[in-house]
Amino acid sequence: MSETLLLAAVALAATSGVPGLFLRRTAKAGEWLAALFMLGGAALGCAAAITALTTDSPGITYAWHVPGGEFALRVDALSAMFILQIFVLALLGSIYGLGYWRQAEHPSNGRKLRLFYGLLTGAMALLVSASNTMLFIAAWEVMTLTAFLTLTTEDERASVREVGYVYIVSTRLGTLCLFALFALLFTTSGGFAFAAPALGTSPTLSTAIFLLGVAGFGLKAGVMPMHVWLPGAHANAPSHVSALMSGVLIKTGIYGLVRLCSLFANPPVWWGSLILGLGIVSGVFGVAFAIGQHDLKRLLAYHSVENIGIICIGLGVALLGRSLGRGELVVLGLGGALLHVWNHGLFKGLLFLAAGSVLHATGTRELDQLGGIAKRMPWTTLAFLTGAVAICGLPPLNGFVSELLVYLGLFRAAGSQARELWLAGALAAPALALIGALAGACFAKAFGTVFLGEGRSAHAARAHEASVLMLAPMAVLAGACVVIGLAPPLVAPILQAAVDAWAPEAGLAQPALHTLAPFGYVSLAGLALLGALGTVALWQWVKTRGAAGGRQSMVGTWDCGYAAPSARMQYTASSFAQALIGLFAWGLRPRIHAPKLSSLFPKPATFESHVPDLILDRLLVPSVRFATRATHAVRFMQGGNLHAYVLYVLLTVLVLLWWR
Amino acid sequence: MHAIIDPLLVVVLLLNFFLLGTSRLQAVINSSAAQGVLLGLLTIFVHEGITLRAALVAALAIVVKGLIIPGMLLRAMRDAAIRREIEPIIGFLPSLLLGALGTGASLIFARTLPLAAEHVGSLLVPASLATVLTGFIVLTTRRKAITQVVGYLVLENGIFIMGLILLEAMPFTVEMGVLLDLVVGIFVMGIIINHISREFSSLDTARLSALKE
Amino acid sequence: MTLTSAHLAIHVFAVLTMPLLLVGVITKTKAAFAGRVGPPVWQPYYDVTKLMRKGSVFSKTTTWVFRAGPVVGLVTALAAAALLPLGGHAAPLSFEGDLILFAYLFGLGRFFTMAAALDTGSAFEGMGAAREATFACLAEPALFFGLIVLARFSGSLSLTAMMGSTLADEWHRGGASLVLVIVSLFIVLLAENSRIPVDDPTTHLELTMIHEVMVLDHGGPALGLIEYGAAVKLFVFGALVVRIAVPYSADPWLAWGVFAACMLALAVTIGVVESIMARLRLVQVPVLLVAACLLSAFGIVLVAR
Amino acid sequence: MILALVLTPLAFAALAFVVPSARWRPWLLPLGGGTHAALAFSCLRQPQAVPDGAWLAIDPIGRVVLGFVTLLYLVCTLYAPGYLALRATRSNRVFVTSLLGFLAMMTLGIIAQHVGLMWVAIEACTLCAAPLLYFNKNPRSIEATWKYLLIGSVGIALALLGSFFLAYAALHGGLSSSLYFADLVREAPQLSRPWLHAAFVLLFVGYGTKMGLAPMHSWKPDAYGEAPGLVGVLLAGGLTSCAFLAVLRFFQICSAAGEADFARKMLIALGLASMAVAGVFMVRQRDYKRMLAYSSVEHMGILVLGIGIGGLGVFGSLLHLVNNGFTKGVLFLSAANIHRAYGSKLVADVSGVIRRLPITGALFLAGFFAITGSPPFGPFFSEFTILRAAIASGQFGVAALFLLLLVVVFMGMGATVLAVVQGEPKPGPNATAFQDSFFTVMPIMAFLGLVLVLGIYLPPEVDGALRSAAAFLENRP
Repeated sequence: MSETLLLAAVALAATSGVPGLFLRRTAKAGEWLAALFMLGGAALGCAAAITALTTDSPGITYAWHVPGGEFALRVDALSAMFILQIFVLALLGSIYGLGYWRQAEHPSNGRKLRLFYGLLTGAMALLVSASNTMLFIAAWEVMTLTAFLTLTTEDERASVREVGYVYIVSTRLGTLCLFALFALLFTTSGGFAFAAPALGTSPTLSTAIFLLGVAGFGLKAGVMPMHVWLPGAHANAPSHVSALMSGVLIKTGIYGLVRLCSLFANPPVWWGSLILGLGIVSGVFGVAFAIGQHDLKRLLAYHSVENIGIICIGLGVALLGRSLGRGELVVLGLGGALLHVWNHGLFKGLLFLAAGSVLHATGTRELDQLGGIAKRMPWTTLAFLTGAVAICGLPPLNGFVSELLVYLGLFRAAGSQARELWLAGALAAPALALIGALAGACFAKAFGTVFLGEGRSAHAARAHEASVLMLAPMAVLAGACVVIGLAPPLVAPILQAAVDAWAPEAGLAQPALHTLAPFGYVSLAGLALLGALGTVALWQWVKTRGAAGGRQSMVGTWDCGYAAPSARMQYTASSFAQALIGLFAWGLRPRIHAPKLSSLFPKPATFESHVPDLILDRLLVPSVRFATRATHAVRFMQGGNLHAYVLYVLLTVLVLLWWR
Repeated sequence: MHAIIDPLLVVVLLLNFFLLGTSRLQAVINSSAAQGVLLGLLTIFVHEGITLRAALVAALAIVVKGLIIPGMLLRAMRDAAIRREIEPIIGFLPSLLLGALGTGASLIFARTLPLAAEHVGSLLVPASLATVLTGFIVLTTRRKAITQVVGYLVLENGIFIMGLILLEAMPFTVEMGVLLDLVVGIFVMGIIINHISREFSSLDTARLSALKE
Repeated sequence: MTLTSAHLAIHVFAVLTMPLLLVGVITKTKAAFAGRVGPPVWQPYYDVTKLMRKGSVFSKTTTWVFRAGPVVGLVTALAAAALLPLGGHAAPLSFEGDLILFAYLFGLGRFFTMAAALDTGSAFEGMGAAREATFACLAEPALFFGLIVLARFSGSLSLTAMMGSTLADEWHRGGASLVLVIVSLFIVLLAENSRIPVDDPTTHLELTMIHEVMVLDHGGPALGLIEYGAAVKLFVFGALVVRIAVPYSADPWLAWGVFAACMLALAVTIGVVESIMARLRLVQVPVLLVAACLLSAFGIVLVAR
Repeated sequence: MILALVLTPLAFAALAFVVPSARWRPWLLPLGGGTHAALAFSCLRQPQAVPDGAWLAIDPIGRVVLGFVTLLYLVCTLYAPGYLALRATRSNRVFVTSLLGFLAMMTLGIIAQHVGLMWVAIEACTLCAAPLLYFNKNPRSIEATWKYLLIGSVGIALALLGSFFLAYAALHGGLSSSLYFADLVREAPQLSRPWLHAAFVLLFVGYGTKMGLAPMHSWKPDAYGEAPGLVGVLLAGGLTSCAFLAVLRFFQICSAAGEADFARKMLIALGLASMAVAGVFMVRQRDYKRMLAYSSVEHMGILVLGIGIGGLGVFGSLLHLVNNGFTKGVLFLSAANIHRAYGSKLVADVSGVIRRLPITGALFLAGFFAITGSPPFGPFFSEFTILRAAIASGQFGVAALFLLLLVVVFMGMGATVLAVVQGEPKPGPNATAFQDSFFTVMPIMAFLGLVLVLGIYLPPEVDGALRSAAAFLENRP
């Protein structure tokens, strides 16, 4: 039932851009039809997911005439979680696009964008419900390619082409890892279903399967150090595509990893440790790199790396729990990871949409060009603030709930006697605290520089509030952040179902989620906090503005006696980050171009600092350049000399004759 | 049987050396033609008793390899107005040495291959391989396009010697097809050589190196 | 039931009234060290009351975020106080995992304080916010390392259980770890509450300040809220350190007295530290905080060994 | 009936030679191609037994290759009239005649059941292709033709020597030495091993030169770079397939003789070498047509690699033969359109094809994704099957190298293709007014459609034919 619904949803979503192709370039109907199709698709998709959450389905199978192929779908609770998220974000992005990427403003690429956007959505939904590995990889690659094509919507810009290339190459690397993974899985399990390797499989092969999965899915998810494509891609795509990519596309990597791990009933302890370690590295360095960014969307992109890190920490805890027979760790770790998948989709989608509104209104993503937008775009500001508080994991919003689950898992691990567990907990919990504090710093910086203070340039002065079509999706996302944050018991059954679906056949006894997680108290505390905030705020409002003798006067900002302050003298994003960058300089390797001041009255000088991506800009690009130069060394082989060519033939004969 | 064949084969080998050592184009072409005629003769002697088929193959080989192809090459040479092979890539003496080395290697290699009783001790296989190698040496060291065609021809001659052993194995039509292909091939090469000399006003293949990485 | 209610009432009373007293005691101690009489210990109460009565002056640059800062700062501190058991008595709100909420509430307060500072568009306040953010990043892991030690000892993830009557036994089992944790948390306390040697709350040079420079533009009731909020925060951290150091809970009523006395002693200690130490150079603060992290991390190693 | 497959195109060739109108002559191509396809498919409908001593027959493997080649040729000829109309200044008499002759000889090469006959046919193919390469009649194309002809002839000569060695192996084994493939396979165990080994080396190198396996591939970038796009397709898809078929047949003999391991070793070595060489030369490739040539080298490598891996790899390889051929059709023909429009083959002069020629650009990009093994296109399944075979047979090193080289190739090819397709169109010095039109785009779409169909739905008939061909090759009943 749910599979049939899903197929219909996929079909609708995937074809949402098609009607527009048959309309004139300037026709408005195409975009509205696309959104309408997407609405239908999303409704069906959500229905499919909800059906799957409530009833257990055996899945459907159609014959598919390709080698090894079988059109086998099964929507279990795990898939359902991802499907819900995919369709909700895709629909909201599609509505947002009506205002953000209007056909009238982008006649040359609007239709193309919507076509591939729809296909991308369909492919993602298909892949998270595929139960045949061939179907999975086919959907996976369609997703990858359509993501590339949506990402390079503005391919006339050189920067877009560059990140497009980095994206397509890294994603191909990941796909090839998956090729190997599924080939191995086929060899060891004897089929194309997602099935565990047969009993006698050597541990080396299982390890190879796992590592290939980490590499292949990790590349898609953007786990550090495999994140190289992510910052540029998210920064340069149209914002609702960034929201979709960051919100759900990278989560397909997490889905793959979770699905793959679900096959192994007894993973070695180091698997969980590896995932946990990668999670810590991604989390800490993701946010550290984010602090160093000047580009609002690039900053958000690095936060995706960070949040993927948090998700991996949760998954790592779950794997450790499974290896060491600790059911409660599985529930808390995986529950936290999966809820964070949702939450990150919600608040990161919200943040990208809000950032898109800023970009749309001001024409720049450069933090130090912005400022004071709050007065011009109050609703966008509120949306961004909600997203910022949520992404920092602060109560009473949704980010806190999922991080709380992960923390509970980590603290329980830290209390254990097993060395792997207490070490993991004792390392990861403070790391997560560090991540949270750094994220707070980063979003204080981003929110403060973009929305608060005075405008720093003409760009900022141009800002105007976004249209309703753009605000409405943001409102929905912000609402979802608040609802999950204040009423986590609502999502508990969904999480419980998904966690149960993760267990292999002979699973380990797992306590129920609601006995482990204090969702009711979180809800209570959140509501109490909001109530108290409201009360004090009301008091303050009455005090300053009300009739009871409240007085207030408006003056300029106190500038410690300096006579002529200008907007340019505000603390910039770079200055805000400077001290933190200094603390992490050993890992970030920032590039600082400081002027040399030589005389008592130096000439005007500029100071510049930026944090290039360590892996991409400092490691991969130089080494690829080196390898390319190395290939030039063998170019003489094809030097146009016929004699040499004939000689090659002769030598080949001789070598092969000798070799036989 | 060896009594007739082996001396003829020795002549073929000597022609190989002559080819490698001379710089005059006409001599090169002529010696390849002579080789062709010798091969035709060999066809007759290689088997006991002269069959109609062997005679026909021999006649055709002599006509094709000894007359038609050299004729085409000589004409191409006249059209392009060239006489000599300029200094080859590795020099005449080194090419001779290489040829000797190749011939020696062929003798050794042929010994590792088991032969049917009637061919044991015959020079057929080593001569074939040596001639093939000579063809390769000419192809890889000579600069003129025409000389390279001769190299190819010598290569084909070497293969033809191998084919002599198998005269019965190859159906007549196939044998004819092979020869026809050879003629057409050389003909097409001739046309191209003609164009090369027109477009590049030289037959030096060193000039043909615009296409490279 | 009534007994519990009575303890709760005392808890609420202590949280509402005691914080400002601590500030007064610190000031008095410092004055004593300087050989001055100093303002009375009740002076902070007068100050805050007076501020609440005054009118407000806002910068034209600011938005509602600026006004939200003090409110959130105070409310989060109070909420954290509601999670923390005082003197071994159960906190008003307690559940498995409340320690994380406890830590993150301060994060929320800090976020809004920083945002309010940035809202003024002043370079000085931006600078203060940047420093606050930087040092918080290092203080946070130290706090968590300490909490892990306590959680491991008690086998519970709720502050009330962690700080309950069992704490006294834990001194026998792992006193060394607890000492390390106390030192570490004390450093965190100094850093989080902008005390010497991390920050100097009484300096007059904006360039060297952290917390005070962030609130330069606040005045009147808003400043009152901030002062009060800061005092509550100090109280909360103080209560945390005091409880670990003196885990007395033999007699519930006496425990309140011990608690109050210890809090005052802590205030005196802070005053002494502030009097005898100089403020560290800003670049050395991270070293101090990393040292705090390492101390409590070492604490974990000692218990888990 | 079978003979008609060869004679019909020959008759059309003769007709083309005598038809005086240069305007109508090109239409003989689709006509000839269509007739040939119709004839071929009527022959192919049922698998036929190979009669003893038949010169011409369609065995299971020939069935696959013939069906593929005739389809490839047909779609190519649909492109020809449009293309030749654009090049009306040149005489197309020789071109059209050779093209039809080429078809005849390819067909002969596929259905020949005798070692010698097959050799004659493939050599004739080589010769027919020379005038096709030489169509542009400029110094570069002369050079390319000369290199092609000479290296091709040397290679094919080695193949002849190899054929003689094989015959001697039979003779020495005391066999009748009939040189029919069926006989050789049947009597393979008695073949003399040293001769068989030497013969296989020579045949593999010889026909490998025709296929364009590294390091005998050197003619390929020059020839494909200078040839008209449509000839590129026929060389890269047609001629190479015939040569591959030859390699397959001799591999079959080897494996029937119990010497499969010996042959596999070489197939894997040259297969990987081809992929490596292609990868190296594709990186920073400045000429997008030469890039396609290296891609062809790469895929020839994949073909022999699949055979070398064995097991499922044989099936994968045969499937890849078809997939690769059709995809090359997409790439070469769209590259030809790009070349027409920009008047340059250099990446430096060409950009923004997607804006200048929207359909061609999209097709070129799709072709790139297809050839690099992205679903939902056919090559994905064939490449994956080959990988699966490598892993299933425990050849992990080979599998790892295979994947690594695929990445290198993807990086090289991707950079070039994306540079050409994306961005703003440059006003090049030689740009023409060429625009996408029905005749220049429709055949490419047809190719892409075929590739897509093979990736979404492999018709059971095709699947069956491929499976029986694989079984036939491995001498399984």
